[in-house]
Amino acid sequence: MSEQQGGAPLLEIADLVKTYRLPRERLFGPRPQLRAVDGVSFRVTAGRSFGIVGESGSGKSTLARAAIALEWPTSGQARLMGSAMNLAPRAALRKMRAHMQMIFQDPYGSLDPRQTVARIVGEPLACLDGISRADGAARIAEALQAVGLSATDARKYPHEFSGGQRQRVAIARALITRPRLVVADEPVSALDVSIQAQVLNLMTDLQQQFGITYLLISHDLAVVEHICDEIAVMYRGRFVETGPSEILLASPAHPYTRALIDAAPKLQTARRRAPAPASDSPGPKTGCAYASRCAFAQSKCREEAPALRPLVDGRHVACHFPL
Amino acid sequence: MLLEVAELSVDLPTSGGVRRIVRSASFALDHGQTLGIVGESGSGKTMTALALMGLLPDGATTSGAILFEGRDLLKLNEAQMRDLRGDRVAMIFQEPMTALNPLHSIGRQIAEPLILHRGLSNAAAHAEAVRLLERVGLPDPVRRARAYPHQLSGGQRQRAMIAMALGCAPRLIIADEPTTALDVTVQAQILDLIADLGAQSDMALILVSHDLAVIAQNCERVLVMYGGMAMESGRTDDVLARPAHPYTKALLQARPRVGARRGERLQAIAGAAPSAGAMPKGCPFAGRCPLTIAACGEALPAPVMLGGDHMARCIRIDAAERAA
Amino acid sequence: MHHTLRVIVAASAAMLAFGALAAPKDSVTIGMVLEPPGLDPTAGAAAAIGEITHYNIFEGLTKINSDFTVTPLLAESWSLSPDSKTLTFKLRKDVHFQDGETFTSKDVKFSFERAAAADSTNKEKAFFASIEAIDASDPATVSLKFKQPSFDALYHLGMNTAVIVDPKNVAANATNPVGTGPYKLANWSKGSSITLEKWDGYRDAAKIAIKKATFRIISDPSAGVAALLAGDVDAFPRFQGVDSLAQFQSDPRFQVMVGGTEGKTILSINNKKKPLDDVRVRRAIAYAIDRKAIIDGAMSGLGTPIGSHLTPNDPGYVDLTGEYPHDPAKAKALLKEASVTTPLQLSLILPPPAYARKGGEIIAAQLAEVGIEAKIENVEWAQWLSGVYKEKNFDLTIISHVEPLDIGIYANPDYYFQYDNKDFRDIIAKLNAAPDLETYKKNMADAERKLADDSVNAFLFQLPNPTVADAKLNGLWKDAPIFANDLSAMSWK
Amino acid sequence: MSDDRFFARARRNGGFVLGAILVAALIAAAALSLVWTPYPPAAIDVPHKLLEPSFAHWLGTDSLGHDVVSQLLAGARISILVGIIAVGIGLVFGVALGLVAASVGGVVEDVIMNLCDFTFAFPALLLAIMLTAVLGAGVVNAILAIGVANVPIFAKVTRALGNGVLARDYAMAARAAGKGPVAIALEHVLPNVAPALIVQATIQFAIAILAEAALSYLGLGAQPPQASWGRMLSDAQQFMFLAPRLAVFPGVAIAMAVLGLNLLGDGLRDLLDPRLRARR
Amino acid sequence: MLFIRLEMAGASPAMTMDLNWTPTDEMGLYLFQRFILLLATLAFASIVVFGVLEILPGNAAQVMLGASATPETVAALAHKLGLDQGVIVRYAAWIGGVLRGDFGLSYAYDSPIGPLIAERLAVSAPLALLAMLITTAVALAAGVFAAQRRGKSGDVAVMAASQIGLAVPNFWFAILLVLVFAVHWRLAPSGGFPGWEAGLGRALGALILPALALGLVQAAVLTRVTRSALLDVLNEDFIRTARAKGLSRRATLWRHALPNALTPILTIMGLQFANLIAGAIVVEYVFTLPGLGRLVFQSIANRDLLVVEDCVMLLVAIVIGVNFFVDIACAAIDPRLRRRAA
Repeated sequence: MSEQQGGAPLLEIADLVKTYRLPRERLFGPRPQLRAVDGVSFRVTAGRSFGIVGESGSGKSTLARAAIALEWPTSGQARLMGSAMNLAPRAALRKMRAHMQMIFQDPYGSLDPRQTVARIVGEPLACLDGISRADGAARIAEALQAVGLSATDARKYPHEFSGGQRQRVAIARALITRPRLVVADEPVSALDVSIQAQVLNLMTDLQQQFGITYLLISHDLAVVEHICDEIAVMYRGRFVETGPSEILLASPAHPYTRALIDAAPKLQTARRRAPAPASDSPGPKTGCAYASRCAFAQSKCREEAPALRPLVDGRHVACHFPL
Repeated sequence: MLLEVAELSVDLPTSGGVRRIVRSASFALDHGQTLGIVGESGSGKTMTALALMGLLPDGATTSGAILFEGRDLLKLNEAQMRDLRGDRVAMIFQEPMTALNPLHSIGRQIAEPLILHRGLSNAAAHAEAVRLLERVGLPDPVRRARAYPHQLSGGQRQRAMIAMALGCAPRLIIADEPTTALDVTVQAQILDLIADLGAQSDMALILVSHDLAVIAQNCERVLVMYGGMAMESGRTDDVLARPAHPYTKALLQARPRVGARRGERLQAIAGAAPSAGAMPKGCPFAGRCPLTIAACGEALPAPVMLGGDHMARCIRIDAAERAA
Repeated sequence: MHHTLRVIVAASAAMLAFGALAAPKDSVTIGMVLEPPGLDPTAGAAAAIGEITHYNIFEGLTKINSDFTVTPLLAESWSLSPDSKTLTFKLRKDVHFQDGETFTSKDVKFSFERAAAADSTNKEKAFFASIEAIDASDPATVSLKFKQPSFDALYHLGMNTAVIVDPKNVAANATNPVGTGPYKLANWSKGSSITLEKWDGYRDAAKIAIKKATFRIISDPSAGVAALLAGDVDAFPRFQGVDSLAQFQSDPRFQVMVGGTEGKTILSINNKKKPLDDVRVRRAIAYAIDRKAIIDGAMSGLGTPIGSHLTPNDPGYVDLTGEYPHDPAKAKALLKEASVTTPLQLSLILPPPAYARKGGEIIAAQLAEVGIEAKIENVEWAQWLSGVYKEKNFDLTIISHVEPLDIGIYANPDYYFQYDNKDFRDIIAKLNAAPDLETYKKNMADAERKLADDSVNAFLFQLPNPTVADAKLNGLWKDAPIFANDLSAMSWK
Repeated sequence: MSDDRFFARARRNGGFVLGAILVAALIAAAALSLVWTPYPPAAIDVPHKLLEPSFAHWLGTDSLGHDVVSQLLAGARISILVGIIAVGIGLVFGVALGLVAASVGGVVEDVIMNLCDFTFAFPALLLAIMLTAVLGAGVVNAILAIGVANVPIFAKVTRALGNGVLARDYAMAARAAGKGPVAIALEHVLPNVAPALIVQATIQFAIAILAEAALSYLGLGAQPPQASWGRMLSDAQQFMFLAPRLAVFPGVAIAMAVLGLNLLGDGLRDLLDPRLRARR
Repeated sequence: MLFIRLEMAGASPAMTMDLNWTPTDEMGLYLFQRFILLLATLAFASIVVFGVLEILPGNAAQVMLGASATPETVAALAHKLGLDQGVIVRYAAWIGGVLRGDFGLSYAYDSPIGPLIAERLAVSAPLALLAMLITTAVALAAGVFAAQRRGKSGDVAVMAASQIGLAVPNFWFAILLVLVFAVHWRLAPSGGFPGWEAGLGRALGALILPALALGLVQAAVLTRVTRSALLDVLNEDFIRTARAKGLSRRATLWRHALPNALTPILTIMGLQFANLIAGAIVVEYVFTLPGLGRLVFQSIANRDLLVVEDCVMLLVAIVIGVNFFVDIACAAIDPRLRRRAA
């Protein structure tokens, strides 16, 4: 399926921090900072797709953009196949981009309405040197066919397609450089259920066909599990639990993972009540960020932040009292 | 019956001509009951909800009947509808950020229907607003009442919307995708809250959602809409257990499920939903449906009763059962 | 009986008059085009200063009248010494300044010496500098000894630059003028209007009919027309909307008078610039110009053509308008003779007045016919003064020289049109030294002819003085040898 | 958007059609005046001044005997010239500034935008009066003044919409593909901002015509013998009582030209991008 | 739009809400920051105004003394006026004087500029206020009327009228007004200003036509802004919420729609104020009103440098100040705007 890269993982994120400066709150006060990603490390090895789950504002999209060098980390590194992207010269980074592509959430916003499908799909190719016009056209046709569109669609404009077809175009664009890593940020959450299935099927087909490894960002556990071998659960800028999909979802160790699984609506009439009482207030400055929402929180949780530590079954969890 | 909708159709003028957005929808609901309306975008579910409130866009025309507490809402004039809205029928909208007036404090917005329908004084209405905020589980309600919408989180805003809807103790609450904009954990809490409050005061609830699972877990009865048409309806248990309509079936199978084998192919529905401008004469699902025959495209399928009040509009139910 | 009857008749007449005019009108509103920058005529050059203050607030020894005659004002009489160099004035004894000071010969001496002083900003400084000595030993007599015989001294002394000021108040005159005249400044609302009020301490206060006069500044001709029609303004001397005169003439509510001024409207030529230094080119320009078309087009037919730098009412005037008849063919021939390549590109700088702006357009069109392309450049007065007058950066310009008897400017080679001619300077020297009026007139005629012959400038027409006023207003000037509004002469019918 | 659909929709848009007709008339008048006018526009004919409309002079003559029709036709030329150059200046510099602001962001964006806001404090006409006072009156300086006043307007539009485009996922996708900021600005931002710029340019064109008329009316714009509608009005104002018609024709001409451009702009806005809402 | 960003700040990262906010803090911070920016803008404006006008051609001393003045007297006056000093010294002297309330001496009028400007302001300020009043009253009424009847004949009529208003130059409109009201019907004076001492009635009478000429033309723009702002708001979700509460269309309009539409309307009004001041220069010209705009024009003609500088600076300061207050007003109306201080 996929060629093995000796030693170095496909993608390695090392202690990545990304902060944003917020508006001043007091006249002469310092500008407060938001730590969107707060010291996250993980590796994606070729052939094992990695999923990140979390609620809005957890920092998962920032992390995804940092992973593909669309954001510069405040500290830490993102390494693709061993080379740090934030340290690479501009030209080198451009070459590296051929190995990684991205699929976006909104199929309406991710395609330039004033460009033909050929230009859209061919854009990553145009950024590479040494590809002839004829070659390019052939590659575009190939990519379109791979996602179930016809080569003649290349002349059309995005508005001539339905939402599902647009997402296919977006996927074709991501495929055209034959990347090894595709970062997909909520690729199906804007689609209707009936279309979601088409796109998910396409993504799994391509995974098998081209040996693509996904870094998938989603709030939907089922979607992540469908695609990914490994899952990380993110909360307030940090990973609270990581591990192989089956194990993690079957027996979550972190109370937050548990809450996520329980809260996801299921196709059955009887339903478990929502777990912890609601609290949207920000976590305490010290201790576990989830402590204020956690049903199992103890005094230690409010005093000391738990580190991500390994469990026996290959999982890691950041909890003093794992379930 | 609290509410009986019979053969409701809604026509909307667009730049491309008049479009039928809702086609002959019928359903009923009694005090304290919960009904889920599920459908994809463009299925007409939101327009059905707005028709009940009498808040369809300008120029929309309706036919059929909406009997609420014995009166046909479609025959009421604007003033009479106004008296009902916010008092007997209340609505919760999808996006609490935009559904709240950004310039008014939360308390003022919650107090508004109380002043309007209950004739409370400003002070009394504000006090009641604080009580309502407490009831929907917002901590520190006094300060929350003074806050502006942008100072609250999404979940808190939706709680405020619920407090607003509850104010006059309506008989019917229509919630249009109340949790779509929220995180899963918050979504569960909000749905619980709506369910609890409805049960406490014997309010009927219509929950509109694109997510069949949300409906399944919260509503006794379900109405599946597609292309403006009610494809299938009945008790949720019945519909989930024995989906009769090919569309309902496809919908149930298309979703990835937690715990399913990875990479397993999903039962995708081919093609895309028809646009309102290109709606076929017959069944809107014709063409995408694997069981399509020529007759499907010719006339609107009649409702078929399947025992109890389980109904499906399909001329190929037999074939569908065989296929399943 | 007879006597009684007369009294009754008079009384009834008075009553009738009262009945007709519930309140007899004793105020007047006069329109004017430019606002004065200050109110001291001895310090500023703007004609607008005199239009408001002259004869009204400030008075001089003599008075120039509308008919170009000179009569006594603060002087009762005067006499000229046999060598024509000393003028002796007997002064009125009943004259006071508005601050109560008595007017004496000392004030005359002070005023004239101040005007001649080194730091004087008086426009006529040169004239006052030509006074050798002033004898004010007798409070009621003053005698001026000139360096040379002066035939136009009485005229110069009647201008607003020669008004007698109160030595105590000279510094404040620009904003708070104090003079000997019948009116005091009541209010100046800058940019809008200036109001004068009758001064009850005036020596002839009883004869003054108008109690209050408001000068309203209306620079736009059409606004002036509107103001007159709407009755906002009672009189508009030096009215700019000449094209509208016919309309007022046919309206019985209005009186229209068209008189002359001392204004010599000319197309000034930069005599130093090539090829304008060639007299043939200047003559070609003179031939190219059709005065009648200009007067018709720019002045609605008002204005008397002139052929040199003098107006017909001036002493020594000679009609030279036939010198250069409109003859484009001859103009072309002259240009050819001067081997000027056509089209000849020249600048034509136009200051704001209508005679310049509209006249300029017409002249440009006429010059175009003989192969001279005049590029019009409209400028404000300030730009004209700095660019044309001071920097002499122009080819052609149009301007009306309103100072009386100022032909002497041509003797100054640095004057902006830069006419440098020894013969002419000799004529002017003779003119200035003329022992009697006849010689003066003869020399003047020589000077006029010399200018016309050299075609120094193209002389166009005497600036007209059109006045539009309420038909019931008496005492307005028809001709305007100087720009003044003599309020003391005005009254309502 | 395919062309046939554009024209089909354009034909149904009454305002657009009227606007297009008026603008076409304006252009036609200017073009016609280049090759033919009933009389030379600058020809002075004093004996025939202030004539009533007649067969010889369709709209009569003015106070110097200029033929009004000829002057109106030639005046269209100045209006178009001023509009094109002033809008051109605004477009070139404004769009460049706007693109830089949107693309670079941060302090650069703040500085550019604050400068633009700052320029708004100088009303266009005041700026023009100041500039023409410094550089002298004339069409060139009037154009310059109007053009300078246009720069911040285009800069703001470009930057606001450009930021919108840059926030879209397709701009992100272009970055992910390896496109540099300049390429993204030119390939993605500019084409997507273009419809709004076309609409804005039409409106600024109309405003430029109004500004030129006002400046020429004040004597700061076109100089004689150049025919200009604003100058015709200031001349005509002196003859309001004798020949009020002279004050009517140029005014109507200005109003029609501006109306045409505004209608065209509104129509284009509807046709090119219905999401763009009225900005005025 | 000065200082205000009409559109929301670019994609900002989702942030957690701090509930320890206090409204006064936010507003105070906002006020302070806007005020600092106001001062900086004014300082920059003064440099621009001084810089541009210092290179004006012409010589004030020559103008003041007239055509016949000798070069020596001109030089003497130039020295007296300080025109021979360095640019920076003169700028410092000018700005220092202005800060102390001393606007300097007018060359042309030979009198202090302060009272001169005050006199003109007594005409221009009421004119601007009156015009703004007309604009606001007409535009709000017409805009609300049209928005409520979107697409109906009333809306079409208002929009057509406003199109014409946009197309008509204000000075032409002014000329037509004079022609009709002053000359033909004699209902109002044709121009000029009798002064406030002539009585309120007469003074206002002289201002009414100019104010109409200015105000009505401006109203066309604001009407369209009002209508479109209102239509935007009427499409918002919270309007549906208000109707779902049982509020009538009218109550929804006044209580929910209009306050929300007010921010864009106010912002445009602030911008329009600059145009109003520019328009006033032209309209004052038509009506020969002794206003500030006319003073600028006259002073440029007179090369009365200092007056021009003072006037332009004052006009610009007024525009900047008005927009400052618009910003404050918008922030007072809309609590979200206070957050944007950064």
